[in-house]
Amino acid sequence: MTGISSAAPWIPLLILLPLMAGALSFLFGPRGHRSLLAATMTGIWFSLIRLILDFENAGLQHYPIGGWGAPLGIDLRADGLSLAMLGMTATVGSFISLYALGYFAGDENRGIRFWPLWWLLWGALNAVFLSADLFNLYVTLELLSLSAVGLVVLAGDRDSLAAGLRYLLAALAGSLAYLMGVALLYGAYGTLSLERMAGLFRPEPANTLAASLITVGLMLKTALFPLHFWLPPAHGSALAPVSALLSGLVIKASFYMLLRLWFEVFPSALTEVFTQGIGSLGAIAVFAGAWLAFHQEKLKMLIAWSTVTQVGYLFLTFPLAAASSTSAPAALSGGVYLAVSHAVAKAAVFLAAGAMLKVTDEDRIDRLEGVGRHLPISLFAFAMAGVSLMGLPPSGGFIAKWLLLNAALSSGQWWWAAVLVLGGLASAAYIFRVLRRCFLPPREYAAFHPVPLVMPLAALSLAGIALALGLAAAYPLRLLQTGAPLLLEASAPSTVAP
Amino acid sequence: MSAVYGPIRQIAAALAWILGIGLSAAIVALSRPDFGLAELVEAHLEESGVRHPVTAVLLNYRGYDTLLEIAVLLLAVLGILAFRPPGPASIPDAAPDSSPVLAALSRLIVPLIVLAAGYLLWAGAHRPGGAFQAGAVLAGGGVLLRLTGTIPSFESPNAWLRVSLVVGLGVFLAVAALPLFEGSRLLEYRTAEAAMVILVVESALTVSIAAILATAFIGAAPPRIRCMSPSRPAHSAEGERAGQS
Amino acid sequence: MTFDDWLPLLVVLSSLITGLLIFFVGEEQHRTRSWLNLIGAVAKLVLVGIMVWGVFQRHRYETRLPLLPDQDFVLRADAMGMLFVGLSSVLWLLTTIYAIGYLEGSPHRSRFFGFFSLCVTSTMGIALAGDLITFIIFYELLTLSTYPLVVHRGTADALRAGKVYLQYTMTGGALLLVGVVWLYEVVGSVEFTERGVLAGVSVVDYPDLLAIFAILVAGLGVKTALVPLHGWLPVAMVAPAPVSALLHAVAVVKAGAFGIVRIAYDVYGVEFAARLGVLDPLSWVAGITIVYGSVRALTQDDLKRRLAYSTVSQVSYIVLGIGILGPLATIGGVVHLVHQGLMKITLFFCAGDLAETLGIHKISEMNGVGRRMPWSMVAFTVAALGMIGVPPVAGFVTKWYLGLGAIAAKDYWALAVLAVSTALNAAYFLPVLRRIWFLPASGEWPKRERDQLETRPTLLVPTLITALLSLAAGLFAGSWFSPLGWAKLVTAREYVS
Amino acid sequence: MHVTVPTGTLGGGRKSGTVMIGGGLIYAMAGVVLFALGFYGFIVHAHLVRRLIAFNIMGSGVFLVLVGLPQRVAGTPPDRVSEALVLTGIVVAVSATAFGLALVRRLYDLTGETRLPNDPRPEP
Repeated sequence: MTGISSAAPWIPLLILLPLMAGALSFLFGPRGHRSLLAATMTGIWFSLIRLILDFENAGLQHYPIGGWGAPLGIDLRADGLSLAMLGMTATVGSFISLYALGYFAGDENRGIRFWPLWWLLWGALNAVFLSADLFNLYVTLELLSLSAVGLVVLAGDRDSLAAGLRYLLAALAGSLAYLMGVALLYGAYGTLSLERMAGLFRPEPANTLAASLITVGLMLKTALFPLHFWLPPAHGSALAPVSALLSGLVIKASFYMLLRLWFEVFPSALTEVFTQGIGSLGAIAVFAGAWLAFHQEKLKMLIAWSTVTQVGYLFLTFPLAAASSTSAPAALSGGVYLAVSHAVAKAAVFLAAGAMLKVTDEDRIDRLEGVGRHLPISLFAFAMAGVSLMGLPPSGGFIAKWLLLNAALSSGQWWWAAVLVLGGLASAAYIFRVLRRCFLPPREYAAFHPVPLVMPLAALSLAGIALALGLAAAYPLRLLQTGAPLLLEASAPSTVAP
Repeated sequence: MSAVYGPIRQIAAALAWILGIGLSAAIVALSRPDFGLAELVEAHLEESGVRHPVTAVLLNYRGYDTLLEIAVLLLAVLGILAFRPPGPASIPDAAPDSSPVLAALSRLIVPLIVLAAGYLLWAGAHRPGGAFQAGAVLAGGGVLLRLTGTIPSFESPNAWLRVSLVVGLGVFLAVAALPLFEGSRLLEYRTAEAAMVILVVESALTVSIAAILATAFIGAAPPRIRCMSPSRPAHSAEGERAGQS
Repeated sequence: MTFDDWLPLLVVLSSLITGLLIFFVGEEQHRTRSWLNLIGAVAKLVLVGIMVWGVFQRHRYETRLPLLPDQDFVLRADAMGMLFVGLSSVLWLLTTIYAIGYLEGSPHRSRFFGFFSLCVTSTMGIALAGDLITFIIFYELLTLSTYPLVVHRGTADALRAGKVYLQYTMTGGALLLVGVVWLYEVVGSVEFTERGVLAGVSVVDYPDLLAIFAILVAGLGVKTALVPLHGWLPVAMVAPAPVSALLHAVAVVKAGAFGIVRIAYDVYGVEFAARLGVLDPLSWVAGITIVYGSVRALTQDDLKRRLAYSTVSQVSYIVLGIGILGPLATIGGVVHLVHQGLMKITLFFCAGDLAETLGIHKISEMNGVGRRMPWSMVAFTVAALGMIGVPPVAGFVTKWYLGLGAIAAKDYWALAVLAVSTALNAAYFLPVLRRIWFLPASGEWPKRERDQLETRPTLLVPTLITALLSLAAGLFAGSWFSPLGWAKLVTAREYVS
Repeated sequence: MHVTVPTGTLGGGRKSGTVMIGGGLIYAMAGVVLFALGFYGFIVHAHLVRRLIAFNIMGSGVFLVLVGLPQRVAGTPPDRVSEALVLTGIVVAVSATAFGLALVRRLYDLTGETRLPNDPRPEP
């Protein structure tokens, strides 16, 4: 395995800082949480940038915690994929934090409960993306799920409570399936380190069972059809900033683990049946999700269902990447880039919708006539982010679709190309269903509460980034492909499906 | 309803059987590791700072897991506090059972509980025991005192409670981060300091674990939920919806 | 990076920045908005002027930015692109002036002019795109930025039209995307090059390239309004007049036609395309569209709808020029990019004048309007005669070269198509002219005093200018700076001589 | 409360010759059974407390497998790592259960229901 064993503090700081912030914000409540936010965000960005620089110089970064090193200790590790995910988290997280400052301005009571949970969730995400240990990944996943559920029930009404419980049960079941798989693998190979496991893993039936348990558990957490039932209520009933980070970031963690495990640890177990099957589930999710999104009455439920479709897209990565060694790099870059652009765009959409809801108290789509006159910025952000969700240029979503289409056609799998293209049209249908209402002559709203400017601006900035990802894709993609064991592994013939 | 449901039951049963049989077959067929961590654990026990191997794994080799795990524990309480209805408790907090016998007994038993917890904590270094056991026992004492009404319920945790809830995570984070300042790695203790460091961490953890478990018990039940009249749910639900926007 | 490397980007940005600024201009600050618009348009005109002169000197302007690790975002100024860029930047200025007058007192003007500028931006990008991925980026951006203009009025009709418009154009865009990705898979990264990149490609990928060409043309054919993909065009007539003018004279239909030109000449290359045998089917489709559009135009009483069907027919002259092998036909097709633009925008301007000043929307209401609005109607007459192909108006030049090309290529059926469509053009324009000039006024129109103009100067002036331009394009066709001159230049660079 | 697994062998203490089945295997098998049972309960029950209990049964099953498998061969020394993992797992499960129970209780307070809304499953 290439790369260096790093002693630089950047990797652990990315995990310690948010956890520390969580403890402090709980300890001190509302007092000085702005300065805490400023300090922690600065720290995280500084560490991340330093880490990226180290990575560019030295490639893959290993960090043996406590100096023990795997297999006795736990290793942290940063490759291109981890960095992409960390960057995504930092970007989306920063703007959601700013948005939350405005969102909870009038609601101290929820604000003081939001921040500790959100900081721990941020820490959990960074921990997932940096961990190189199967059991440690389980702990980070639990940290993630519990903080996510805590944020869902923050709304406190019966809907969000029920949704939160549904989410909690699904997440717990998923974790146990994952842990059972890990238990089997540990029993078979006596190690928990990803890299050692990658070297040892053989696709014998027992190990394949373990891998499939792990996969099902993570599919449940990623909400891939038919295991998506928990997502729409949870993402639809939560508070706007929470929905944004659930749809944008949380589901990406388990998807990241699936990519990591299948294309680094279990590639030898990749079979045509599995990849085509999981791709078909994705395809169903794309169309069924779009259909349901189109028929929602409430704006946030529409967006939540749109997340189900986008998750479906993500899983097209598997058949495209496993099909041939030539299509693998394009497919994996495309899949990851889709995850990143969806995070940014979907967060922007939820934040914009949240602003509209807070201002007008209207959750029904057919009552949004001319909302643009009251909230031009939010509406504009919604539209811009919508472009990325439809996969139209110039946007990150388009670049991702371009790469995935390339992979599909270069591996001769035209049916996935069809899904990609038709799915884009389906998404356009439900997004324009919202946008077209805004050209109707404006109506007067019963309630009208002005919101702090930071809210629409945060949404707009994220939407702008979603579009910028479509014009400045060269650098992130190059970063993704340098020294990434995953992509290198995938482009080796070993992963060609039998 | 049941018509829809019927199949689910059979499918669940079938899946359970498949799962059970498949897994049993798997653990029999599973290849055996040509290497185990046991030797490694023993080999580095000297440097680990404790004599009990499990404690060594928990707080040194894989201390990072434990660090995240204490965060998970804290999350349970944060989550519970997240959906507690705002505003002061509607019903004055009455002790469920204030019989003098119970009160006297609890006053006698609590010191013993604390003593036992202290022993467990100290014992953890060389034999079964440690922060979690000690914390759990202490939490038991807390629950007892709550049930006898000796300690009141709370609306939102006061400063002292907050401190005891996060001290475990806080101290552990600080200890974990300290080596970074002298250029060594996260959670990398010098052998000499290890024992002391681990004791500090364990003590802080004990306090927090006790506080967290007890708070989870007390905090989950705001006083006003205690009695449950049929009319109540609807009414309180109304209040709830009004309460949140 | 020198100025030459940035010039193409600047040309695009000049309208993009204008548009973005306008979005943030308050609804009521009309003065500021108008100034921004005009400054932007003039700035673009200047930049384009520099670029045109440079390209004429075979000077090379190219902006190249990394888009993907193995793929650049390329904006390049070549003779072909200049034709489209020049047309758009001139007409943008005129249409802006026209729209400022036309929309006086109507709501959502910031939104309108913002998207209007984005629309022009995408047109510029399409014209300057140096490869297919860059082309697609702006092609789809055009779809998105024209939608708000189509539904601008916010009426039920407008929303329905917008829906139809999206259904057509987005499907087309999707097809185009598939075709382009497939092409990249077959021949690797494709950049537009004069005489075509595929000229050297062996015939191994023959069937693929055939299918790809079909997909690409189908995708582009939607915006070009090739029959049967033309359905959106007449429906989109609900948009305000300046939008119809821009959509149908410059931006959308021309983007499609221009795309087909690029594919045929700069990707496949005419010789290779001819070897593939894709040119004849293309010209047949064009021929059918020409006749069909004219026939449908005959029966329309709504003025703008008649003009729309006339557009369907006229734009296919460009495609026909591509389809017929040989430099003469190419000249005829390419030059029609400009000629049709000038004449058609004049006609739409006049339609707008009538609607704004006298509330006339139907042809049956136009009796004797020539006496009420002589200047506008003179402009209308010039453009209409041009459409029919009466010398010396620009339209004649087009048909002349197409005819010569058809003869040279021995495609006599194409000659017949030209004849039929000319007859039909006459059949649906001459009666209108007769109503205008020779029938007694019927409608009750607002009176006008002696010293007052027939309509607002902001509406009248652009109309007259475009009419004059379409006349001049015909009169001075011989000079190098005329559209014809450029078309000859382009053709000279596209054919191996 | 450390889980200390006896490593005595079923088939006599002979280290030489064929590999003896270790006691661990029994624990692992028991774990599998618990996991399957818990899974069944988790699916078929609508009552939220029952489902949380089922989750805990599944969890115990996983922990038994985790601690049992490494010692399924006679004479292997106790695997302290897996024991520590189980401890961590238990604490995580405890936290999740506490949170879940509190949620159930609050939901009951709001709706008077002990099951999720529109849940097709009847009470057994």
